[in-house]
Amino acid sequence: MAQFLVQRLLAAVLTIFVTTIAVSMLIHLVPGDPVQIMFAQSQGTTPEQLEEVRQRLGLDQPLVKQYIAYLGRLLQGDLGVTIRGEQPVLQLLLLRLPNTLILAASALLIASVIGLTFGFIAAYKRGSWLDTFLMTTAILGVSMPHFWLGLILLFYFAVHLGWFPVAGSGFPNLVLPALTLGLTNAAIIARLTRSSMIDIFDQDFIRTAHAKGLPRAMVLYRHALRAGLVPIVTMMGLQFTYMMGGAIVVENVFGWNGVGRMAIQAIFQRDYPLIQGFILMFAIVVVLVSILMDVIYALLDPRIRH
Amino acid sequence: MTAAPILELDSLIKRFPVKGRLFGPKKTLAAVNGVSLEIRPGETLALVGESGCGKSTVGKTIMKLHDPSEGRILINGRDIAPLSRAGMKPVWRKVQTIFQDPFASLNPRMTAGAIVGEPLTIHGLAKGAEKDRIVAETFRKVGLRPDQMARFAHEFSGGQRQRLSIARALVTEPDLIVADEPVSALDVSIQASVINLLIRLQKEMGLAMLFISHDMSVVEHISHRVAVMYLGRLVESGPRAEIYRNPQHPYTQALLSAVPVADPSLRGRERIVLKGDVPSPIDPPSGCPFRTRCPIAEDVCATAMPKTTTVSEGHGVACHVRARGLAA
Amino acid sequence: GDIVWARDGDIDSLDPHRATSTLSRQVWYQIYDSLLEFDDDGSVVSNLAESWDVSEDGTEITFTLHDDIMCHDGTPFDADDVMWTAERALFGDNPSLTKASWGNVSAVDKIDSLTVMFTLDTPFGAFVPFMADQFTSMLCDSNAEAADFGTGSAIGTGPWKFGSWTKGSEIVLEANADYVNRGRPVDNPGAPLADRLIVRTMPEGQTRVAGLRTGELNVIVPPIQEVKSLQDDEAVEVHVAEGTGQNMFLQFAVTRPPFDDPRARRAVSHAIDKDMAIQVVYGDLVERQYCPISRGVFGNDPEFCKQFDQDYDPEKATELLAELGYGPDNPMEIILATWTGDNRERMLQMLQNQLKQVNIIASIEVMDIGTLNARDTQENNKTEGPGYVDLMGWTWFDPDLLYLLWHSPGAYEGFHTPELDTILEATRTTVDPAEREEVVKEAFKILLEEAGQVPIYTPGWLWLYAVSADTPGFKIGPFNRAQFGAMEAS
Amino acid sequence: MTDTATQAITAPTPDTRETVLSVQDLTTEFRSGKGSVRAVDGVSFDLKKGEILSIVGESGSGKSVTSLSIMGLLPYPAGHIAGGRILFENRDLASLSDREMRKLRGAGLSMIFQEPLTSLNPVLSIGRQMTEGIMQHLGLSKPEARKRAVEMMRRVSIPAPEDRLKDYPHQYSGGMLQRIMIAIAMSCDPRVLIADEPTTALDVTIQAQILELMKDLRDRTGASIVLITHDMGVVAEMADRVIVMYCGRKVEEGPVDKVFAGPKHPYTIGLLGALPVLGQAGSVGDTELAEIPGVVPALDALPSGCRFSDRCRFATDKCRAEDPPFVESDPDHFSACWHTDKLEAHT
Amino acid sequence: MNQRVTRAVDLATAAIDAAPARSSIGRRMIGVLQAATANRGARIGLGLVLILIVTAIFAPWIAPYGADQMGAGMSLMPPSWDHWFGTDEFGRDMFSRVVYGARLTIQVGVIAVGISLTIGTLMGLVAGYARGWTERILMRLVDVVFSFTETLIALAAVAVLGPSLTNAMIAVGIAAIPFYARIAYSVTLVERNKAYFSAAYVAGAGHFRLVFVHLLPNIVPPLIVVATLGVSSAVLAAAGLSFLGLGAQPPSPEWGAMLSAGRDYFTQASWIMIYPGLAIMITVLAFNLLGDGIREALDPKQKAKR
Ligand SMILES: Nc1ncnc2c1ncn2[C@@H]1O[C@H](COP(=O)(O)OP(=O)(O)OP(=O)(O)O)[C@@H](O)[C@H]1O
Ligand SMILES: Nc1ncnc2c1ncn2[C@@H]1O[C@H](COP(=O)(O)OP(=O)(O)OP(=O)(O)O)[C@@H](O)[C@H]1O
Ligand SMILES: [Mg+2]
Ligand SMILES: [Mg+2]
Repeated sequence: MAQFLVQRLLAAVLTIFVTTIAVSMLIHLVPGDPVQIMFAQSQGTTPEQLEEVRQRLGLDQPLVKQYIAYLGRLLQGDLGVTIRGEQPVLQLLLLRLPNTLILAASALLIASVIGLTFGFIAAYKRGSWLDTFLMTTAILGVSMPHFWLGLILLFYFAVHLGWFPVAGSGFPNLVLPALTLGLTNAAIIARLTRSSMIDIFDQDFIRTAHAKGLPRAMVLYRHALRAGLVPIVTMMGLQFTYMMGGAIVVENVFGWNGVGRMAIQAIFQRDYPLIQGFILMFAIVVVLVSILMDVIYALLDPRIRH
Repeated sequence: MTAAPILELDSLIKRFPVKGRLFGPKKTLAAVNGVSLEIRPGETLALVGESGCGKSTVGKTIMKLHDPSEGRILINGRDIAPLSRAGMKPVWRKVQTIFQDPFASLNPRMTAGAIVGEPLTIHGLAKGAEKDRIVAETFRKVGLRPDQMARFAHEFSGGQRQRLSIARALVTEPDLIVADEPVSALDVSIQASVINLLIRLQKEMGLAMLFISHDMSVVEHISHRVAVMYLGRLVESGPRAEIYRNPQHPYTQALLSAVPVADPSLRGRERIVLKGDVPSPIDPPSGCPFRTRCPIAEDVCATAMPKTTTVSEGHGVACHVRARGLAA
Repeated sequence: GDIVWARDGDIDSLDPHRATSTLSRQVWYQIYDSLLEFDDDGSVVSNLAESWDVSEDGTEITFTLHDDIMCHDGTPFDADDVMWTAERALFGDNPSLTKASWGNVSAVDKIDSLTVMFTLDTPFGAFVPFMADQFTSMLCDSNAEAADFGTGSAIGTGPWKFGSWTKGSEIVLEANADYVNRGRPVDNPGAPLADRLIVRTMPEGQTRVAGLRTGELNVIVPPIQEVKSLQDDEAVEVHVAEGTGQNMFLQFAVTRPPFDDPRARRAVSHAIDKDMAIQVVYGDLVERQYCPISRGVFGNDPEFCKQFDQDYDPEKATELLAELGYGPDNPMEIILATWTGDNRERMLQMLQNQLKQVNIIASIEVMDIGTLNARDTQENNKTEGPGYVDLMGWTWFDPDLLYLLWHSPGAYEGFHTPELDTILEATRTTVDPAEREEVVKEAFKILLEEAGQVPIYTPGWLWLYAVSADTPGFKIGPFNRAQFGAMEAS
Repeated sequence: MTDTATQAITAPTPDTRETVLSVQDLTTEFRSGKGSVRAVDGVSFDLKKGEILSIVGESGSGKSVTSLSIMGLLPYPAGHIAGGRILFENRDLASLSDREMRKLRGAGLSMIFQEPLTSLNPVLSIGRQMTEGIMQHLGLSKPEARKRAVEMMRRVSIPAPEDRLKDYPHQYSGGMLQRIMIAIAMSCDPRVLIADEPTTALDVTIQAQILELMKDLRDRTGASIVLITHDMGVVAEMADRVIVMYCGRKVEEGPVDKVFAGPKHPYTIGLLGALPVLGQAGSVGDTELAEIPGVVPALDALPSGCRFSDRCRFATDKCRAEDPPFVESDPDHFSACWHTDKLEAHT
Repeated sequence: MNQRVTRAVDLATAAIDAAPARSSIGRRMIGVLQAATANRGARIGLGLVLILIVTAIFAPWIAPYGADQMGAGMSLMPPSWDHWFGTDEFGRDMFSRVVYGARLTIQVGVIAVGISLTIGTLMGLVAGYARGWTERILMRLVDVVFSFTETLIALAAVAVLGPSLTNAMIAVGIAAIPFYARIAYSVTLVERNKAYFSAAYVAGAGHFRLVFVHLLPNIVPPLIVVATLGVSSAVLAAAGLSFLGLGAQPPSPEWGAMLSAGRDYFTQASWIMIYPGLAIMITVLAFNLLGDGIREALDPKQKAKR
């Protein structure tokens, strides 16, 4: 297990390392002069100022040197400052990251509870009308663009019915975005749960459990669910990263003050230091989550634990 | 049987790297650990042993599907161990192979004719009508109808697929065929016909064959000589009659005695039932690999690897205890 | 009580030297004062400076401060603060982003504790009004001690004290109880009536409207689509900013056919029914614009400009096009570009429709502003390709804008003539207002006659305010300066 | 470390022993896309106390479906029993409720499967999987159940059983797992053990161990065993009585020595002839193995009449037209063939 | 999505071989489709996809008005006999715009999936065939990129290239490359371990023959099944980008962009937002149903269950 984790950690470090390279080179892929593009919206910037920024970003240096300098700054926790407003990027990101995490986590909670329950029921009742109903709903859910669902929920529940406040960042404001993200993902989880539970139900060891004469509930929960949990947890890990991706969109629909909303603004404003910081931070979060999932996975699966 | 051997293995070793500890020493698994044997033209040598003992690895290494770690592989007297892919090409023409799984061994996207004819194309042996003629002839040889050439593999039954594999192996007129459990995936009734076919072809074409199997009954039926493997090593080899009538190695004896015989009247016979399981080839026991399950093991078996002793003409056994008995 | 003001975006910085966005400027205006102010007519009046004096040659400008101004932290505001601000903006190691707009300031000198003198290398007509702009907001020198000035602290002299800034979400400003209004065009001589002003970021227009209706919000930037219904709503007052300093115009890639020929440019101008397009897209919320600079900006004179522009006249357009060899069988194909947002793409769709009437086939490209800026310059450097027209917008409080745009090489390396260059240089060096107005108008004439710049409307962004009727007292000053001083809280 | 065992054929004296399991005219169907197929068609047999009954047949002949039907473990909802009765100790299993059936399974009626590795839950410890059935059926407390589990493990020769309880299936070898499976199946003293190809996945030397163990258990507990296999050798070694199945039908049944000595169905003859038998080979190429032409037909494309008719060298028009009845052609020896008389000469 | 698809691959690989078609891969795929249409969901999906394609091809004949034709009706007219889906703020006929939007959607699906399928397949194939360093570097890279989630990669790509529909298609295509590469890789590994590959190898076949005659034809069909599901993700992702303003720009009748523009009118003219959203959902649903149906048709286990 320790070895398994060390391997995962090494892979994670590698991932982050490659990300830093990609991120630091990102700006060079921009067609045209990135500095000019960044300042296109500011009026009255002088060529000297642009030159100054170019120097500050190290764009006048050879690529390798740029990267080493970038890495050096990173290690000191310096992600640079934004183009618009010259604010420290790290601070801006850290300020909003909790919001995004809260949103993604609540959505994951909603999605898991609904998805696991419905998926399990559908698998157990496979072939029945209930299964058909649940899975039809689920495929509709999977096909529903979440920005659209979000808009409809927003306009209907917040604007039209006024059940939820439209502004602010408290718990009531979390409800709709978390639901939006949670519901579409619940559909995905339900489908995955169903198919992996069906796989489990078809396994030889379930037949063995029945052959032992165990009560149905014991077969279902101790044997099937316990074994099904392993693939489902892996899937949830992936789901969380999808949630983070989905959060970017949903945050923009609901004006939730997370990193996603900031990222989109940064893209519009061509604020490359902020975009770079965002990508790096996002990658790190994803990597951390996947390590966490690996740990849980290892704890759940004796084949890895030993 | 005095002709020069067509295939000769000389202390063949094949090790696979295994995922060990991250920072620990690199581990290897010796799937084949010093196997020497030879096959002469027109002879079928059976390689038997239980699952995981390294039979297939021997076969694949001969085909250069694996590169040998140590030792020599002589085909018609020439060592192919160091040959590159290009260098192997002419060798492959003369050495062909048949695999176990009748479903996986044929490309599902190619017609039967194309599959059988492909070696001809690759080796530039025939083209166009000439090729079709040869392929058709080969089809007939293995008991398929030439009109089935345009069909795809999935349209054949398991036994027919195995015949296609055989046809593909025969089309370049090889001298040696390595057959890796060619019948073990087949039902009994189909198995019989493939065995019959192999025996017939081998006789008619004077082929040499390395027949890999775990089924002692089938092996008795088909082979001239038998080599018994255990945990990557040969423990006994010799002419068929010798191995079956006069097995020397305790493992060979146990193996033969464990085979259920389809004759209820033989039920009363004495059987040797081995205790325990085959050890892992990653951590093989010291000395004789069989000693952990051996009914006659002695102290010396834990310290030294037994050398092969000749029992009689062409019959060798690797066992400390038997060697002593034979010397006495 | 609180006033809650919801906008679609956040500020970039609290530091006026570190950002340029309108969203930021609006907030700075609440925290900081400038030396001078604009009155309701857009004329420069005194503010922190009780008087100012321009030397004969226009190169030395002296400001005399009121002697009783207090910073938010309780320290007095005097010449040192002005010096600190100006030196930081102009001569520090990281000067203001808008340094160029200050003109060629060669020195700033403290004459005494209440008098400061700016020395310019060359006379700069826009300098005085610039001293009323938010870019020259006066910062207190006690900001020097704060490590997080601009991001987490801000000390000024304005009616609202900085409280807190939750980035991306809200800024809390507290009423400056000691405030004395010395120049702001608002009907309150002292401290604001409300206790706090909360500036919220709410990107979705519909939710802002909903918030206003539920009373959660007091002032919002409404989506244009909702203005009509808000205007009809008794409980809401809609304020439309007038002198915003913003103007939207067409400009052309003039370095290659067809728009290297003024006739082609005029044809486009004649072909479009600007009033109608404005009406469809914005209703009566924006003003038709006739001059190259916005209404309310020094020099703007619609009657003057109308003499030289090309009004809607499709026949004339067809004629001009025919002269150039275009017609129904040989339609002119052009690209019509603008940047995203504020219904501009809808505007283009109207123009596209109108151009089609005179057989100009326009394809619309909407991109982000950064790309658009780069694209414009690029188009002017291309010698091949279809004609290129861009609906562009700039905001400035002074005709000096024309210099930035059209003095060669120009902001986009586009339209310029030697004659125009000379006139634009004169607009900078002429200090006497009457004389300056003359030269500015000369520049107008060239730009309009040559159709180098085709003005369309004065509009832009964040120039509409919907205010709930139970919190009266809101006002918009010129150049889109929201005044909350006389506004009552709910 | 030696263990040589000698067995005498426990010559069964049939008829006198009581019948523990009686399958009568069992018909099992599977619903599929286009209708349903009959995987088991009218199979009957009686299992006596202490008897080892072997069911043989090639892949797809319905052996597993028969055993799953008995256990009530047919894949739901596709498979279902379409006819016949199954009596266990004179109780009709069809009349039992789900709960009663569960009480019976693992206690009176146990089963082990072909793949030991996949038949155990990979995420639960061996100990847990052993004790849960014991606790369930024998009502023992956890420590008592553990004791029983350890004892059972000892009985199937697992070394150091106390230590190995906490291990997981992947830490065991295939042979050991199959022994664990047997231990689990036997832990509540079942009267009937159904073993569906228990050694097919194992090596011969391991197979010998397992078969040995099963015989030993039968001798000690007197349980009856239904041993399903496709290996005639295993049948010859183990069974008292044998049933040969082909395409869901029983084609032959009889005491093992009679069937091997004088098979009464061409299919059985074919199977025996096709099998190379150890010690009976001449020199290479001398004796051809008997081939059964053709392949096992699909269940939805069965030939009319006798199901073996299209592969049978004795087949006549009658065979192709009419289904032969299952008759006793010899005392206690049954088969379904129109031409039993002609077969004699060919065995 | 992930596991669902990996499973699809397994099944597809296994079952396409068994599909009842005679010769070419194309005909074999048709065979698969035939098998799939035994499944009700797949029939509906296929029907909807065909409708979409027909709509796209014959848009000018189907749409009563031009996509950009203003004043086709009065602005913001509710759905009526003349304007089935109502009109937008310019009086453009929403029905016509939705119909023309089908073209863009097809384009998005084809181009985005084309990019990821082609590049991904080649990467996976090369890595799986070459082994050694090539394999390790390629797949490590794929793993790294894969862990970022598609949204982030697409955002990064748009951030560099700038917002436009073309760039969004490219971004979505690039973002999905690792996904296809992984699948292609794992299928290649499976295929190259099959005996037919070894047989060709020991017949002396060269690299080209091994890769293009033996491996490629065997890995493409399962990937095409996966790509069917991939179209739905691509359409959804591209619409999402357009919705955020990072993809198609007005007046393009791209559905996501229409939604984005329509949301300002939601309270007054909800139809502007409803229909494009429905169109996206139905399209995604169609490909999901079709993909699922094919997968299920290929799954012998699932078949037995029904
Ligand atoms: N490519 C490989 N990499 C690592 N280990 C391998 C590889 N191929 C075989 N082995 C290991 O080598 C040993 C011998 O395997 P091999 O396939 O030769 O056995 P075998 O005698 O053919 O067994 P079987 O009867 O099951 O086919 C086994 O332990 C196997 O796990
Ligand atoms: N779940 C199922 N759905 C549909 N048909 C099935 C199912 N299980 C078994 N069958 C069919 O029932 C027939 C008998 O299958 P069964 O598993 O009993 O054969 P078997 O004799 O045990 O073969 P093997 O030796 O391969 O285990 C086969 O033709 C099979 O196709
Ligand atoms: Mg093998
Ligand atoms: Mg079976």
